[in-house]
Amino acid sequence: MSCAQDMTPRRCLERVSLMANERVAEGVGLAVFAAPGVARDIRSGQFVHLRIAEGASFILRRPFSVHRAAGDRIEVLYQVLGVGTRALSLAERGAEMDLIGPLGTGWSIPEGVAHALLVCGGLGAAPLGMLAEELAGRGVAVSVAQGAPTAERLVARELFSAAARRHEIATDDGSAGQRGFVTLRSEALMDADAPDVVYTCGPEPMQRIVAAQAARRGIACQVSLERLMACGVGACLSCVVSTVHGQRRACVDGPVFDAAEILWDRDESPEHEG
Amino acid sequence: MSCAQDMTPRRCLERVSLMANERVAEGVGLAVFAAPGVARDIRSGQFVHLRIAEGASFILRRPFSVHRAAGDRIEVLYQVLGVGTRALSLAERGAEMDLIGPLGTGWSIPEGVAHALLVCGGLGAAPLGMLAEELAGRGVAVSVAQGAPTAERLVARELFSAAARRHEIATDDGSAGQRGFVTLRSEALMDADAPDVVYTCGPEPMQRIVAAQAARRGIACQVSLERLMACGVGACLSCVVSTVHGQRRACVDGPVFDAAEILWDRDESPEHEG
Amino acid sequence: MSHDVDMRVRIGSLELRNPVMTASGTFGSGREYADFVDLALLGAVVTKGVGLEPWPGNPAPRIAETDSGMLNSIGLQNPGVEAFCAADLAWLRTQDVPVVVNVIGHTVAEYAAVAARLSREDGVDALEVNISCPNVDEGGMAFGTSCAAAAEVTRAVREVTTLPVIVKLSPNVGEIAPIARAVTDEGADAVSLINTLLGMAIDTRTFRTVLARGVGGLSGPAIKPVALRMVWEVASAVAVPIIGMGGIMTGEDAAEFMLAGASAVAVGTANFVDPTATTKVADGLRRFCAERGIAAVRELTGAART
Amino acid sequence: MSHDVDMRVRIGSLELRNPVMTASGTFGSGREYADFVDLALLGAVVTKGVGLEPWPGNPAPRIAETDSGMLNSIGLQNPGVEAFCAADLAWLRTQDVPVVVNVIGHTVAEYAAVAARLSREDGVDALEVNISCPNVDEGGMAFGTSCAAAAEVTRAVREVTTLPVIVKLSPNVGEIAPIARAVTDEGADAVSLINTLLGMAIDTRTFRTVLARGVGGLSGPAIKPVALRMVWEVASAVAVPIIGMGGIMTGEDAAEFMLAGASAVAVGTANFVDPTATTKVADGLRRFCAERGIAAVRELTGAART
Ligand SMILES: Cc1cc2nc3c(=O)[nH]c(=O)nc-3n(C[C@H](O)[C@H](O)[C@H](O)COP(=O)(O)OP(=O)(O)OC[C@H]3O[C@@H](n4cnc5c(N)ncnc54)[C@H](O)[C@@H]3O)c2cc1C
Ligand SMILES: Cc1cc2nc3c(=O)[nH]c(=O)nc-3n(C[C@H](O)[C@H](O)[C@H](O)COP(=O)(O)OP(=O)(O)OC[C@H]3O[C@@H](n4cnc5c(N)ncnc54)[C@H](O)[C@@H]3O)c2cc1C
Ligand SMILES: Cc1cc2nc3c(=O)[nH]c(=O)nc-3n(C[C@H](O)[C@H](O)[C@H](O)COP(=O)(O)O)c2cc1C
Ligand SMILES: Cc1cc2nc3c(=O)[nH]c(=O)nc-3n(C[C@H](O)[C@H](O)[C@H](O)COP(=O)(O)O)c2cc1C
Ligand code: FES
Ligand code: FES
Repeated sequence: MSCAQDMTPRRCLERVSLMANERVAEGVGLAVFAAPGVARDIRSGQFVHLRIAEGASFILRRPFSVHRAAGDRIEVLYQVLGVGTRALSLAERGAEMDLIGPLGTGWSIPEGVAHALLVCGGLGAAPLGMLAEELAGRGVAVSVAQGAPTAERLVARELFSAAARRHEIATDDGSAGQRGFVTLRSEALMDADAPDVVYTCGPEPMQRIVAAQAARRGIACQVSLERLMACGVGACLSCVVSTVHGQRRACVDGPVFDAAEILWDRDESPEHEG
Repeated sequence: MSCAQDMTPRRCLERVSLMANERVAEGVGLAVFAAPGVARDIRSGQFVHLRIAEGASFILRRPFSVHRAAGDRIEVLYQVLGVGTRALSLAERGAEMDLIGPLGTGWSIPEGVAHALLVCGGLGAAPLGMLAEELAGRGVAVSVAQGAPTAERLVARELFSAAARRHEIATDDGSAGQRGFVTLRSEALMDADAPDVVYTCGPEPMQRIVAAQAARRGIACQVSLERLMACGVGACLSCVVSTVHGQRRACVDGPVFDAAEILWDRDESPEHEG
Repeated sequence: MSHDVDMRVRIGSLELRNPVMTASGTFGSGREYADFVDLALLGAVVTKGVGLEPWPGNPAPRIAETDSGMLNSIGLQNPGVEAFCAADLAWLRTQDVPVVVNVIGHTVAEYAAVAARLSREDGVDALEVNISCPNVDEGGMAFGTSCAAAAEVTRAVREVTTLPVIVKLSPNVGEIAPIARAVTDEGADAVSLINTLLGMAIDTRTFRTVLARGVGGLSGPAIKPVALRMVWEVASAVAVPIIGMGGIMTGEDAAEFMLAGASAVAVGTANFVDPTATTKVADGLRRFCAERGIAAVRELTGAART
Repeated sequence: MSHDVDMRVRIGSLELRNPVMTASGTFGSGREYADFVDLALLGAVVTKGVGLEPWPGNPAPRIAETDSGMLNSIGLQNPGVEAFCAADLAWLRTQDVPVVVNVIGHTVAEYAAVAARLSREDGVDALEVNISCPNVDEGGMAFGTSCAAAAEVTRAVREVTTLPVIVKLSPNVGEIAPIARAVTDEGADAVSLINTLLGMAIDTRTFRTVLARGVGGLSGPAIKPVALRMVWEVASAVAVPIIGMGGIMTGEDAAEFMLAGASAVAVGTANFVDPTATTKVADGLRRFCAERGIAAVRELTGAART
């Protein structure tokens, strides 16, 4: 680990080993890494940049939010999409990898928040895990609106149920919770709970709707955006997000942004399906 | 397995699984594969073209002689040199790979052979294993001259000792057998035993000397040459050997050649160290 | 395959069963792979380069492995057109597959002579004029890197044959579109691209180039992005069909080339990785279409947008 | 390290502690990597491209992964030379490392203006004139693919600065040696190569190019063979030092480039793979020499033979 300890959280390159790796939902795995450096310093909403395989024909790292951190361990909740996440899903206990972290801005918890609403779609649940526990630990009332295509693809249900006072679910096919989009539940919860702040992560079109719902009610809203990333540390300018302040880098100026700053639809986010 | 059985040995692409893989000498491993198709058809001196890893940054197959074949299994004796053999050395029991085989000409055993001399240097022992057992099984008197840098790098000692009437060893440092080159032993054995045929495999300069020793005595000599190979099936012309008949392909016209046909020193063999 | 996909494509007057051909020099004359591949399942077999007289090729080592690719400097070793007709072509004629012969020459006159000779034979369905081999000093790439020379070779071949003429282009140029225009202006029925990129590797143990000749041609997945870009550029420059190649390993790769503008594709280095690569690519391409409800594979050609 | 290896190399009047530099655009201004790398261990930091005014760069997506490589179409996003001097350069001045600024322009006059402006600043040790970016429509590669334009830019920069001038060459040319000669004839003190190869990738789900701009620049191990070949060609064409780059991941890769003719090397894409790549390459190169009893790393330069 080439991580200096002379100042507050610096990013380090940390050799980590896989302690557990299991399927937790349809096409979703949970990887637990022994990563003492990052586990100590990470804040909710930050991410790590993981090198899944050496000697493979794919060379770039993959960014993953830290879902939870406890002791010297971090948990990563990942969806199996392409060559990298497939390789991760096949990695076995004891496998060694390395990662860079903690990276990015993380969620900010404004002073005096009494009630927070977390809105997640699909794997958007990943970066909201630590936040839910942290808010609950601070005595903030937490509501969660969670969406997924079907019940089998809901993740982190127990975590949210334990941390939240209200945990409402929407699925596209109605196999759990309300049938329909999670934005129906988020809107209802904004009206019901009048939260001080809304945190959201998920497909960008969903985040945009949630941001608009919050804006209409004058509620502060933070979004977490995904971009293709090469360096993860602010050097390569591959991960830009169009904002009212110009092009910002999702890896260092984000991934968490104040929703009011985002110029939606200027960029293509990686989930787009044309 | 896409191997047709309508005619005598066709080459097939066979999915194989690793049954055992262990270090047997310094820098040398022995891999045992369940490979029923190849195990059935292989003849001594032939080789297989192994795809060690999928998704790796190296893409070509690696050629390996079949050291022994028994039942549905084949044994490959390999020296750890570069990225491919390193990956092979890390593969665990149960790993799946695929190979093409049986490939190449194999050793030929002339009618009426009573006494054969096998001369091997280093991993040149690999393709001579099956041959030694086959000759012994046919009642041919077998002598083996075996060389290596040190005792720790001698391979297949037991196999040769069991199959051969005489098994003489030379090591560069004298840590086993005579100190010096194996070509001292091969010359002595040619004179002592007057073999009908000499089979040799090892570094090309050594094979050349052995071929000359045999030629001077009028003894038939077969050599097994290594070349860099892409296709392994005769299509790409990367593996050419300069012979009195022109350029021949080591993968289909060889790797075993009549020593008298070889134009030595026209080509660079892959072991060259400049 | 549940959906039925029309896999036929046309390259000039040549109708292919499916768009998957072999790349010259990587499949011998087809015979070498006959244990692994039912040739009747291929769009066409493209032979290795055939010259007027035998060519000896380059000294060994002739290949080197590189990350996601390989270098070769085979140097167009071949037995000459007479031996080719007597052996390889005679065998290929017995097979149920269109045959494209890759034509090489040291001079324009040699290209024409080989083309003329082949045009008199049965069982040759098209000629691929190779003006892009980076592995020989005279002949080969020199003809493919200038518009004038490329045009001259094409004209000379066109004059002596009525077979479809495919000209194989070199990627070792600043701009490939002008070369493509130059050869189609002279009557090329199609262009194929890319041949290999000039590259080299050095053995850090010996301080010598890995290839005896020094430089060689880079092929395999490493070059796919360059090949796709060139197919895309040529597709917007000429109207004739394009045969795309460079690093194709899967049906999806083939689809990428067709989307970029190719009407057919060729599989090269992948044969060395998997001797059944050609038919796997063809199957994969069919599946690609079937899964998307695409009725005819030719609909893919040029369908990509920025 | 048991043996002591003299790692110093000279690029014109510039003396470097060791031959390992950063490749422009892949290391920010060095600050972004300061958590991982002690900059004092590097030969030099080469900054991202700096223009006269701010450049917005290209729309996203700006990168795509390919086999053993990646495509980028960042498009030279930069805040302009004034902001660069005020922020990045001010910070870099406080660091114990030579600074090379990568200079870009839409016009010859802009290149000259940026060069002149930077020459008035403390803490700039050399200029790298980028005539080879494939990711912008005007400026960039257009200057690097014709001898006349390359010469003109070099001359204009040469006239306004006494700093060492390094010209960064494009691989997207038929022959690179003439371009190298053209810029050294105009007084370039060194050349650096290669910039990225033009490539593209297509998303087979969406039928759209992965990069918003369509094409982009290919970098990483995939292009190393092409880069080595071009360094080899340029080394036999010009007498000035060469800074070699393209896919360097390890000290051995760096040694390959030096053996092919480079006096120094730059590490680009590898930084993304491993943020400590630069120092690992420098350590590896030192070890490479030590293990072979090579007293000075500069002995490697041009030592390869066929
Ligand atoms: C800050 C951040 C946090 C993330 N957190 C999580 C998480 O906690 N759990 C999770 O499952 N996923 C997360 N993602 C998305 C995750 O990085 C991608 O799913 C993953 O990189 C896909 O890799 P692949 O090799 O399987 O896919 P491929 O499609 O084979 O990857 C090809 C290239 O595209 C990039 N890429 C592909 N999809 C995405 C994407 N959606 N976002 C960014 N890059 C992408 C890859 O990194 C790679 O460079 C996060 C992304 C970002 C930017
Ligand atoms: C017919 C034949 C039979 C062989 N039998 C054996 C055997 O039984 N046991 C054994 O240990 N080795 C054998 N070899 C050599 C073996 O193929 C190489 O050691 C192996 O390919 C090295 O791969 P690598 O990835 O570790 O080395 P790398 O140097 O990383 O390989 C790079 C490239 O060079 C090729 N290469 C490197 N060294 C050799 C070599 N000596 N011969 C041929 N190609 C080489 C590789 O195949 C690959 O294409 C045989 C070679 C041939 C041609
Ligand atoms: C070993 C080898 C030999 C080749 N020989 C020829 C040839 O004789 N004629 C030709 O036009 N192209 C030849 N090529 C180029 C291929 O046909 C093809 O254009 C190139 O390899 C790119 O495709 P790939 O990446 O799928 O291999 C050869 C390529 C290789 C690897
Ligand atoms: C993301 C990215 C941005 C780049 N930006 C620049 C640039 O601003 N100026 C420049 O001269 N080269 C730029 N390059 C090219 C690199 O400096 C280098 O020439 C090329 O990437 C090859 O080296 P590599 O394979 O080690 O990355 C960039 C490359 C990448 C990958
Ligand atoms: S990923 Fe490189 S700047 Fe964000
Ligand atoms: S390896 Fe291809 S012909 Fe021998």
